[in-house]
Amino acid sequence: MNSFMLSRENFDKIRQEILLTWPTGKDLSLEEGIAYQKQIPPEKNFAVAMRQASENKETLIQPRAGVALIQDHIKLLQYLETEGGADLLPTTIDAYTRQNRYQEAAVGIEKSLQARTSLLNGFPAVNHGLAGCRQVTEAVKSPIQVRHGTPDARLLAEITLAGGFTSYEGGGISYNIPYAKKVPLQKSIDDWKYVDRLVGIYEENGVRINREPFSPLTGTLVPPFVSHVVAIVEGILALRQGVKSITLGYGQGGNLFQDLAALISLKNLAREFFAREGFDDYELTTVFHQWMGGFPEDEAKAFSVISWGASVAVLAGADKVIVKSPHEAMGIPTKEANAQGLKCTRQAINMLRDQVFPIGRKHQAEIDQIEKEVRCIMNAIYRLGNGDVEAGVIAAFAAGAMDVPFAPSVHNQGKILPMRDNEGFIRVFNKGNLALDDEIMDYHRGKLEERAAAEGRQVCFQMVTDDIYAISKGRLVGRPK
Amino acid sequence: MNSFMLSRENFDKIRQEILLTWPTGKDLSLEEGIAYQKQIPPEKNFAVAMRQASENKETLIQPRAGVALIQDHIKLLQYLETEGGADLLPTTIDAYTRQNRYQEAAVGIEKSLQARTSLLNGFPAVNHGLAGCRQVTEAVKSPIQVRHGTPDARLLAEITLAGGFTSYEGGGISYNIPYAKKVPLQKSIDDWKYVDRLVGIYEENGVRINREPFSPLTGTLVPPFVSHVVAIVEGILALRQGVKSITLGYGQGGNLFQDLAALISLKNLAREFFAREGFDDYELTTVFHQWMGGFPEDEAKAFSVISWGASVAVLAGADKVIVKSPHEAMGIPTKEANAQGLKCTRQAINMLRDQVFPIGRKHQAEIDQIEKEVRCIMNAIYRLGNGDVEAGVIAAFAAGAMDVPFAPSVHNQGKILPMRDNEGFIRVFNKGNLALDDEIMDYHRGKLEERAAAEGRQVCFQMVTDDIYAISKGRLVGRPK
Amino acid sequence: MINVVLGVIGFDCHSVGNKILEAFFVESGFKVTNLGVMVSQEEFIDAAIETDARVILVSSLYGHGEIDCAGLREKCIEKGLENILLYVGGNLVVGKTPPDEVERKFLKMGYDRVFGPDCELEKVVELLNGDLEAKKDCD
Amino acid sequence: MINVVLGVIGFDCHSVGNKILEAFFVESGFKVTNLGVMVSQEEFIDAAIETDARVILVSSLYGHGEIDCAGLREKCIEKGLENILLYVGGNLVVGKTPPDEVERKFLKMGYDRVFGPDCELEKVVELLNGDLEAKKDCD
Ligand code: B12
Ligand code: B12
Repeated sequence: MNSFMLSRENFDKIRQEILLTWPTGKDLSLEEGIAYQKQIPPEKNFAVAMRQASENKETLIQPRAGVALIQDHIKLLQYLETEGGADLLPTTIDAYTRQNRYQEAAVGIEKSLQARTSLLNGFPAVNHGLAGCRQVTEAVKSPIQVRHGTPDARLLAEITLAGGFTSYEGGGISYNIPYAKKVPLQKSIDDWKYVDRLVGIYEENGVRINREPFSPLTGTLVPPFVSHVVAIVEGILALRQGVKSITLGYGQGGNLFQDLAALISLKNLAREFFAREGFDDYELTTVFHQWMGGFPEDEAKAFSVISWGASVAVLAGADKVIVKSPHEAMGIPTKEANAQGLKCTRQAINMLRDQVFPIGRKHQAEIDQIEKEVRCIMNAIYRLGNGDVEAGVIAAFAAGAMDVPFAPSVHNQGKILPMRDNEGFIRVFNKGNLALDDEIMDYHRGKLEERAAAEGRQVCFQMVTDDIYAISKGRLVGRPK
Repeated sequence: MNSFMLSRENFDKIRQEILLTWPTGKDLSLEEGIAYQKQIPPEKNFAVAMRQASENKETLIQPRAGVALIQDHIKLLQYLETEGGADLLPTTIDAYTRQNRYQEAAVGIEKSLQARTSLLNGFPAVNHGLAGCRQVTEAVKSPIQVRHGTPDARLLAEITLAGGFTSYEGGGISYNIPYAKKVPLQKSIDDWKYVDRLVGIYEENGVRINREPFSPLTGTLVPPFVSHVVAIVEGILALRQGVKSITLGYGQGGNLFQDLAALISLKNLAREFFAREGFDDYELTTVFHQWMGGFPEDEAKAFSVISWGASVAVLAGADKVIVKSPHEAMGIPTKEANAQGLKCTRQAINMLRDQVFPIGRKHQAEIDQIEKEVRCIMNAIYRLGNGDVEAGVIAAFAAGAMDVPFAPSVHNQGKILPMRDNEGFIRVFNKGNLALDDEIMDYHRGKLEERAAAEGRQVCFQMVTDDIYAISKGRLVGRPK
Repeated sequence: MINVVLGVIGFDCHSVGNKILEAFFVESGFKVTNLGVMVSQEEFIDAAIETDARVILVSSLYGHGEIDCAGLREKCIEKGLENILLYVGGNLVVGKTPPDEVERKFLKMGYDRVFGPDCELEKVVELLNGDLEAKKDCD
Repeated sequence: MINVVLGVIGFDCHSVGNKILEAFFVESGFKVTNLGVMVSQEEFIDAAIETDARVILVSSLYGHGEIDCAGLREKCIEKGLENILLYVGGNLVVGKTPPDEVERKFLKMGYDRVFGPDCELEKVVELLNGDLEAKKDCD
């Protein structure tokens, strides 16, 4: 037990309140949940699957999927498992539940029953409660994870972990800044302490639950160092609460070499900072997200983006890849479209899994660059927090020393403006108040000037807009017409 | 005029005979053909397009397509141009015409009219004659090429070049060994001398026609050095007849690094041997073929193969890529499926075009390896031909010093057995009588032993079979189940 | 200058398109009140009244548009905004759906114009200027 | 040992599958006469007569199967091969076509079994052994 760990007393106090926020929480027993988890076979445990993938140098594939009604959700997951060949399953939670609007979710369930199709963009796990969750987790053969975007995910965690899910996505920063508007960072970090502690309690009772911070953030031109800082900080916060199985991620940027460098540096950096915090007893794995920004509408083009993401994931040696579908630009995919994304991904992975990417000098330089940037921000965080990463990260967001592009939260300054350089690497155009030193900014600026020269225009805001649309309009760098 | 050039006298003599082999040849005038070509605008000239692509470091995209009837063929090409966004157009010739079976082609046209759909696997250009070809070439905006597989392509060349096509695929080796059973190599090489000379005559009259040897050969586990040797020899044979615009190609092998090395070495090697033959006045460009072996049937998986091929093409800096469709495993694609292949390819190219692949030491070693192998075979060819590449290549095929895997021709020994190594590089398992020295074979053998060890089985013939099926079954290396 | 109110309705957090829309409408000469993401129907209406806006631009990306957008027209009328234009755009329903089907649904709810995620913003502004002109004549 | 004749019909040059089929049928215990690619109907029949084959395995990959394969059954009967089994497989028609449609076409032409490019060779041999057994009973 470290000094940051939420005490059992405080935990229990919060727990009592939390369980009362919706009727399905009322009778939950932690002991019964642990007992239930204990009889789940290891081949259905997410943490085991991730560890094995890492040991065997495999890249597992996982879709996103969730619909309003239990039976439909089960059919969907079974289809993705058998027809789609998914290694790992999700349960994506609807957006009302993510905002703790269980009443609205109830309306969504009702309307979905009437419409005979899902009017919710995910599975309202809290409304369906423990029994509903267990129906789902028992109906599938693969490890299954809760994927959401919930600033206050305490009740959801209580219900879904007792319900048999063995992995839980999110974190106090990554499920706030991109997903909320007004939730203070301290509030979401505190609420996620509870979630991590819950996982820690399961761990201490012999049940390993996998935790995965959500790295892609806004999915839009996020420079690797930005998402790496969030991943590392959330990793530390989780470790402090006794979490042992951590999957850190990275959302595809688009340039092969930057993406490789990002995934390689992520593991190095995490180990470095976890050690600095005194942690050495954990399982660290990685996840790569196929392109998280705007997709092309044309399905043939979407397949190309999917396949390219899969290729980079496996060349970079990610332990898992989150898969998009050819419907991405248009709407939540049908089960068929979702399975197509999985098949396309599987083919790419299998064609590339045996190919070893030799890391040359130029690649190493890009790895070094990302590491330098992350250390620069992390040092500012430690400085602002007087040595404590939690206080530091909150202060850093407030000061803009840490900043996520295009995020909706008012607690994020949003002054950083990212932009692609001439080869498509994501660089920083406007650093706002980001704690990046001059040497780093000179490097970025130099790279952006190369692009400006090639395009015969000044480095300008229009380039950012062009870059946002680029992939969906069929390019990487948003060149002028 | 070099000593290998077919004399005008001989050319004319052959021409007279050839034009009489089918009624549509009878009234052809070379002068009128040249005059017709001269009024084709440069933006429709294939040689110009290839040169510009190379200068601008672009990768152009071209589908395969051909149906029995003129109007349908035009509609197909226009669709691929507008909807598919093809940069370059093809006219794929049907298999009866390829074997000079114009009578059978006529039956195919007849039956296609009755069936209201194409029963031929291509456009029977000889039967449709000069007027038919001009209808086609005039109906499109892009440069257009004849793509076929014809050992004796003399009449086809006369008709299609006068008909306004500005590029002609094939060669005396590449359109014999993989496409015929009993045609002697000397015969097809002589017949292609005529074709190249015809192109040379157009050239001397101010009309540049692009020539493209067919490099993928059997499309099945062809090691780079094998197709490179054919490409280089056919390049020399074409240059000898006055051809100036040459596009050499390579069919995707599947391992990114071998494919990169192959495309890079191809240009170096061609320049080296062209210089050795005394040629320096030519335009050399490259074409990359997306995976030419058995495709997966599932369309989502096929998209993955297509996208991966496109990615490698652009990373390798090919000037053009030949595009497959999601229907590949099943049948000649509909125009929609063909356009989907193009769109998927375009997306990949545009996402990757700005990304510069740094060639590190390990990549260079693979380039060197291919160069060593090609020089080894080329030296044997020169030796066997007493210094002449034409006599040498015929002798080399006869002796098996040069050998194409899985080819149908009885004039090819077919003793070479290729196989993938542990990283998916195509190596030589059984060299038959191939003129590869021991050092090279030791290298290959060593690489194959690595795979055998990894799979816990001996290097064996079953691996070859497994590798043939691999991509279509969703992998690169055919591992045991 | 014409006042427009902009925002992403419901519990939708998609902020990227919202930022681009703001930039685009400002550049096109409108006075934009951008409420950002997660905007309730009431907030839209209050802002429209406060700024005397001629149009409300509603975004919904996350799929709950059908639920979140219903009733806005009625509430506008209730609050005396009889003449206000209601534009809605984004990924309005759950799942890939033919655009005309989506359009029908939202026209029926009382929206004046309905846009998919692929809409060209230049065209939107053109339509808006036309609609504003037409409204003027009605006034 | 049972004799089979194997080849790729018409002007079709696809030789890879042919080599694999030869290896597979040899391994499965048949005596295979492989005529290779570009085989005419007459060559198939002559070889079948010469080797006293019980089955002809016809491949067509290149799309002209419909034209090339028509009439083989009639010619077999003409030449006294009344009892021979005719198997055909590959990409039999031009264009992606539902397998049952292709099957119907070729059954009508007189082929006993029709296979797509995805057929499992183990299954083919199983079916063949069954068919040969059944034929024996008829003899
Ligand atoms: C990036 C992204 C995210 C990021 C958002 C980060 C952020 N804070 O902005 C993250 C990862 C956080 C995210 C989360 C979720 N997302 Co999301 N996301 C996307 C994605 C990939 C791109 C969106 C984007 O930024 N596009 C670029 C901008 C410029 O385009 P745009 O948003 O479409 O806006 C333009 C047009 O739509 C139009 N427009 C928009 N509004 C209006 C209004 C008017 C009046 C007019 C004229 C025009 C107009 O103009 C805009 C500018 O050009 C889309 C899919 C896609 N498009 O490829 C999915 C997508 C929108 N997301 C989706 C979903 C469901 C979610 C989640 C609910 C999770 C889930 N179940 O999968 C959560 C949302 C939770 C919540 N509370 O809202 C679905 C919506 C499904 C549907 N409608 O059927 C989509 C379509 C993906 C999919 N196919 O499943 N997402
Ligand atoms: C490699 C290839 C080539 C190579 C062939 C090299 C060679 N000499 O073998 C090259 C490039 C030369 C080539 C040329 C052409 N090809 Co090609 N080719 C292919 C490709 C990509 C793979 C074929 C292959 O080797 N597969 C691997 C082997 C192991 O599988 P297989 O051939 O299918 O054989 C197996 C099964 O079919 C089955 N089987 C086959 N016969 C039989 C018989 C029986 C009785 C049984 C039980 C089973 C059986 O068992 C075999 C072993 O598993 C296919 C598409 C694909 N499958 O992905 C196109 C394909 C066969 N080709 C096609 C065409 C049209 C051509 C061309 C006419 C050019 C053109 N218009 O595009 C020319 C042919 C010219 C000629 N005269 O024949 C089309 C046929 C279209 C159709 N039927 O509608 C295909 C399907 C591609 C396409 N979708 O357009 N081709």
